[in-house]
Amino acid sequence: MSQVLEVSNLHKAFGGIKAVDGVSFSVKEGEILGIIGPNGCGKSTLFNCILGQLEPTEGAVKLDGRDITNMRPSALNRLGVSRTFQLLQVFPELSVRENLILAGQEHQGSMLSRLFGARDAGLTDKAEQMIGFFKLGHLADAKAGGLSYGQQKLLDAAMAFMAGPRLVLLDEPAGGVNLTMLGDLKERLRAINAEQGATFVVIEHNMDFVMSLCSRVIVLAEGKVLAEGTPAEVRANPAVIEAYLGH
Amino acid sequence: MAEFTAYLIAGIATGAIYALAAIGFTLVWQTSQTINFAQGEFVMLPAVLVLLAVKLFGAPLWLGALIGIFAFILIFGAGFKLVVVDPMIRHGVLPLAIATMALSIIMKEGAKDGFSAEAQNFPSFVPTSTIEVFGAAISLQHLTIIACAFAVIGALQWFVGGTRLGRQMQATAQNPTVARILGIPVERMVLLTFVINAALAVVASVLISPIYLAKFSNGEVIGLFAFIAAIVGGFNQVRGALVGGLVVGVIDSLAAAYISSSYRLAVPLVLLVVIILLKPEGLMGRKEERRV
Amino acid sequence: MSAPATTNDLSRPRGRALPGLIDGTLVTLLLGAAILWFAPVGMGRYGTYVLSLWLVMSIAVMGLNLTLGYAGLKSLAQAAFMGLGAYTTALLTTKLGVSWYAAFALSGLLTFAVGIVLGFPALRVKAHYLAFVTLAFSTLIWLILRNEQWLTGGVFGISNINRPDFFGIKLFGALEFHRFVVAVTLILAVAQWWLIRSPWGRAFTALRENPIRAASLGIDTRAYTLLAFAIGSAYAGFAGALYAPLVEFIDPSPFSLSQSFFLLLMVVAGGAGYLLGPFVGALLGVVLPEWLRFAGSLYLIIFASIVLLLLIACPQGVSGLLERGWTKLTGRRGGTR
Amino acid sequence: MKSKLAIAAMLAAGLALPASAQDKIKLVDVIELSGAGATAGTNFKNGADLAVADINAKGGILGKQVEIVHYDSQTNPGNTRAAVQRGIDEGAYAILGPVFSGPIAASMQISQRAETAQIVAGEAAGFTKQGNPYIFRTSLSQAAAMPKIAKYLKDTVKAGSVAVVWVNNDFGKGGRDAILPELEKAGIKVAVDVATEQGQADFAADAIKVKNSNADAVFVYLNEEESARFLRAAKQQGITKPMIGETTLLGAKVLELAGDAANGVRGHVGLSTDAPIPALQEFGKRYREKYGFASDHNGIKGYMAVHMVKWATEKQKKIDRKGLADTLRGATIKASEEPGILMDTVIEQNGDLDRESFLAEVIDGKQVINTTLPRIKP
Repeated sequence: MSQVLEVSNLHKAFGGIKAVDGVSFSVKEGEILGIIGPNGCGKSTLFNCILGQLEPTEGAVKLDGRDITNMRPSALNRLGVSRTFQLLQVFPELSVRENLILAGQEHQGSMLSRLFGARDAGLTDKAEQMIGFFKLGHLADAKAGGLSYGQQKLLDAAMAFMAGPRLVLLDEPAGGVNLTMLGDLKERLRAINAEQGATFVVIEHNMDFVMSLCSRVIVLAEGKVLAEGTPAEVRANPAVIEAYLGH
Repeated sequence: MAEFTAYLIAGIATGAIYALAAIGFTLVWQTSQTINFAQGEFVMLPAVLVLLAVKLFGAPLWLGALIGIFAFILIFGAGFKLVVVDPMIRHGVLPLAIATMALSIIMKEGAKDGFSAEAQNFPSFVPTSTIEVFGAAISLQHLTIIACAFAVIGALQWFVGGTRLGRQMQATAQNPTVARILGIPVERMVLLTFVINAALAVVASVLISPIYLAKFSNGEVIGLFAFIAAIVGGFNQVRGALVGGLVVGVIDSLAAAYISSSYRLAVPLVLLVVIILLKPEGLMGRKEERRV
Repeated sequence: MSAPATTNDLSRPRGRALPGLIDGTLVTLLLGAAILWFAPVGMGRYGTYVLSLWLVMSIAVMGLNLTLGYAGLKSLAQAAFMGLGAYTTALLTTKLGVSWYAAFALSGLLTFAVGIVLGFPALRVKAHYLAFVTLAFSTLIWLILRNEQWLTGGVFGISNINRPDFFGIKLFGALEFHRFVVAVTLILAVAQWWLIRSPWGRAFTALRENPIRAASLGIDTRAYTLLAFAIGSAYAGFAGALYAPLVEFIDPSPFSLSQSFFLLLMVVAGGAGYLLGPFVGALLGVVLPEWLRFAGSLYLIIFASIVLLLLIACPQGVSGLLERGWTKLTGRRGGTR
Repeated sequence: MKSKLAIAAMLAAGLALPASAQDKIKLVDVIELSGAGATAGTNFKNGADLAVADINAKGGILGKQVEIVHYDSQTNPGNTRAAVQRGIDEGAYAILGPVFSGPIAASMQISQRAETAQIVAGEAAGFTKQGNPYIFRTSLSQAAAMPKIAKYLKDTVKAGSVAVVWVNNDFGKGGRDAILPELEKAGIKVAVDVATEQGQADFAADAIKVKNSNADAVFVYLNEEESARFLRAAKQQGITKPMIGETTLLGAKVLELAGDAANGVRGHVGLSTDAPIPALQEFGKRYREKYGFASDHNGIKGYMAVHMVKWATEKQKKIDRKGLADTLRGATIKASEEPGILMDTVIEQNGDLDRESFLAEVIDGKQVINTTLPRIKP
């Protein structure tokens, strides 16, 4: 299997503080990679550096062998990289359907066709499909801001899949979601992984969620990779127990 | 050379005025991340209120000054914060910035209709005599303004860095959420900033008005130049106001001397654009990280 | 650390409940145009003139509404763009004898292009730098209009600007020209209505509400922001192209920085992010002073106080108030926060 | 949204005009009450109000009371046009104002089309040259005043070179464009030509520039506050050359604001409440009593404008709008016939005025008139 994402020797410093300190890893096609670590270990900063949200101090990021370091987030998305955010990021004033259409529209046609063409950019069917898939059917016309937290979280995830991405980076998808919905979410992610062959990188606090979803896990501590392996290997690693699981 | 010195000194004197007015921009920016488009009017109004108090109550000047200054700090320091900023800040910074535009019209037109459409003399607390510096004339009034601008910035830096209250205020400015967790009375700190801003406006007004005269429309010019000064110096640093003010003052003076005088006003504006292109955070400003 | 979402709450997009080609807004626009077509009959020249002036200002405010209300950008140069349009049209028609229609198109094109050139470097840095750059631009344009007397007539302005023909019909009279203004305004309003409900409009809303999330969904925030600003500026150019023949005289004063501020206040007063908001805002800014003539110069204080109170009580402006009232009245509730 | 319908209804109601009272003579004063011209406009408005009060106290014009309404032009051409149109639609007998030439240029066709006299306070040379028979001045135009200044500079001041300081608006630019050819004709060199901004607060650099030019005299053509600020800056920079001005520079407001710095200022004065004419002084006194500050020349213009209407109406013995303009055109109004005109005034065919003017000097903070200049065409 080929490498979808390669991160090599990534550094990010804020003033004197090294938030990410020489992280390297790679993600194979179709893999679900989990990244865990205690609060402030640099997980989110790492994501933001990969995704062009922050400028890395040093290091390189490659997508399918192509250098994407410092590429703008919107350009990156159009290459098939999608993401969610740690905090909820839906557009509260748009309906669920509009949110989904928005998430896919930039992958349809040209700027001009988006101005003069169909209002839904031909995405209504796809959006309905996604709404059904994430079990939001009864809420299609409701404003996203009025949904429950868990529903918004599902919508947030659904938006990340609208454009049929190659690589999806999920930042704490399980945070604040109740148990029933958590099961739903996991199941949906697995299904997409299996059906579309999409590759995932998941940052998560919820250990059970990560351990049961991911095929491989990386543990970060103080901006460095502490351990790497299957969930079982990581669970057994004494350094990890010391740094993180021990708490 | 003597000619150049004369322009330079005149520019520094003017620049100190802009600096004094620009400090408020940086203060309000730091606490509420908004631009106070009424800053020029904040500097215009205290002098007008003082004269109004003298006129209305027939009070002697010192009493009029007390009434006017007190009323101003109450209304435009505390009142501004409580009535305008507080209910609006939860809607984001854009409405607040626009609200200050509305406020500037109210202050300006209020001063015109409530006081006078004409310029008025404002008494100087400093002798109006001039002295020679390097062969150039400079008035004691201007020297006082320069001294005050430095003193105010120095005092603010000391206050923010060297006192408990000041550090609390700075913590609030940098991160209100964390400040609140640390037990800092955030609301009171923000209020304090606005009161300081109003008090500084009073200082600027009392020093500037004897030279510029008290007139309702003065805020437009002072506000524009102070705004340019704040951007050039760096919006997120109090000392940026001083540097920006002096730079803009000197450049303006030299532009009047050596560039077509009908395009004099264009020179500071071009400087502003160049700064934005080359060093957007301003000469003294801190670079702000892109946030996620 | 502030929340990642830009908490710009100035505006809420209108409910998008009606999916078809025709919606309430469009019907209102058409109906309004029909009313305004006949309204001035028996109103006298003054009333007609004020109505025309209102519509012309509405076009400029409509443009700024796109920039501010939909894309969340502060432009302090809308009046300057209007001046560019007005002077372009006045100079082309009076000095070169170009037809008004060509001049109108060129005014829009020029202001669009200048918007791109101006917005590009500013938006490269940060959205609020656009306010700084447009402030400088606004004053620079004003200086050029005033100083370059050989071209612009300087402080003495350009007088005797002709009104256009419409297929041979002369539009010299107040009523004829008013109807022409109504038609042009309707076309521009419908164009904006189309724009707002296209995917572009959705993207504008997205980048106002949360630019970072929008970018992560592939929305080229820089391009859309720039386009919103440039199109908004082009509307000011169009407004200027109508303003010149309406007043038949232009000088630099109506295109100064303070007028740009005034236009911003009109956007907010009417309701930023509402398609019909600009008409209400311009009504407050242009027609209200005429009603308040008895109050002398106090009307400015009254206008500014209205804006301030609206911002404190209902940042969505008059349109927001009306919508709130409508919601209360009908008991219907959208899924608002 | 139903609001649009409601708005249209409101519009129709709000913009419909009140029936004008036929028993009164209605004057509409379109004047700068806000914006850049607010100071001048306020003076003009006060002067006009004072005149109306005086006239009504004495029984009005032809037995009818005079009603005056003031519409703010906002110093904006578009709004001025609206206001003048409104005045015309309301059946104004005459339009008074505005002061600034931009607003005048934008609105004068309206009163021309309605064949209604518009009596303005502008001094710029241009607008009486367009062949509009309904426009009238209330003061000398710059084209009339500037030759007098040039002559004064040459004969009395004996200046070989002059620094010209002017404000870059229609007033200042017009004056500057009018005086430069006159200076050239008089053989006076322009040592430095300094443009300043309206509302400019700081004149230090300009004063240094003037000082360095080593001109024999300085001609200052600025609005009131700016004049005062410049005089103070000039004094600070130690400029000792004679300061020469036209009307504004020697105005009461400038003297009040400039204090010591105004002493020694000399020049030509078109209208002044300090002129050696009792009627003008009396007007100045009453104006100050009523409004609490001294009137500048615009206050006098407002007072005169209303009295021009009174004189012409009584002359034609009827209330005839078109006739008013016809009567005013080419008329000579003597103060002995109409005391309210304050000074003998000749109105030319194009609306320009000709009348006596003064040479004055500021001594101890007071304007002292030392010469009365005759009319241009005696």
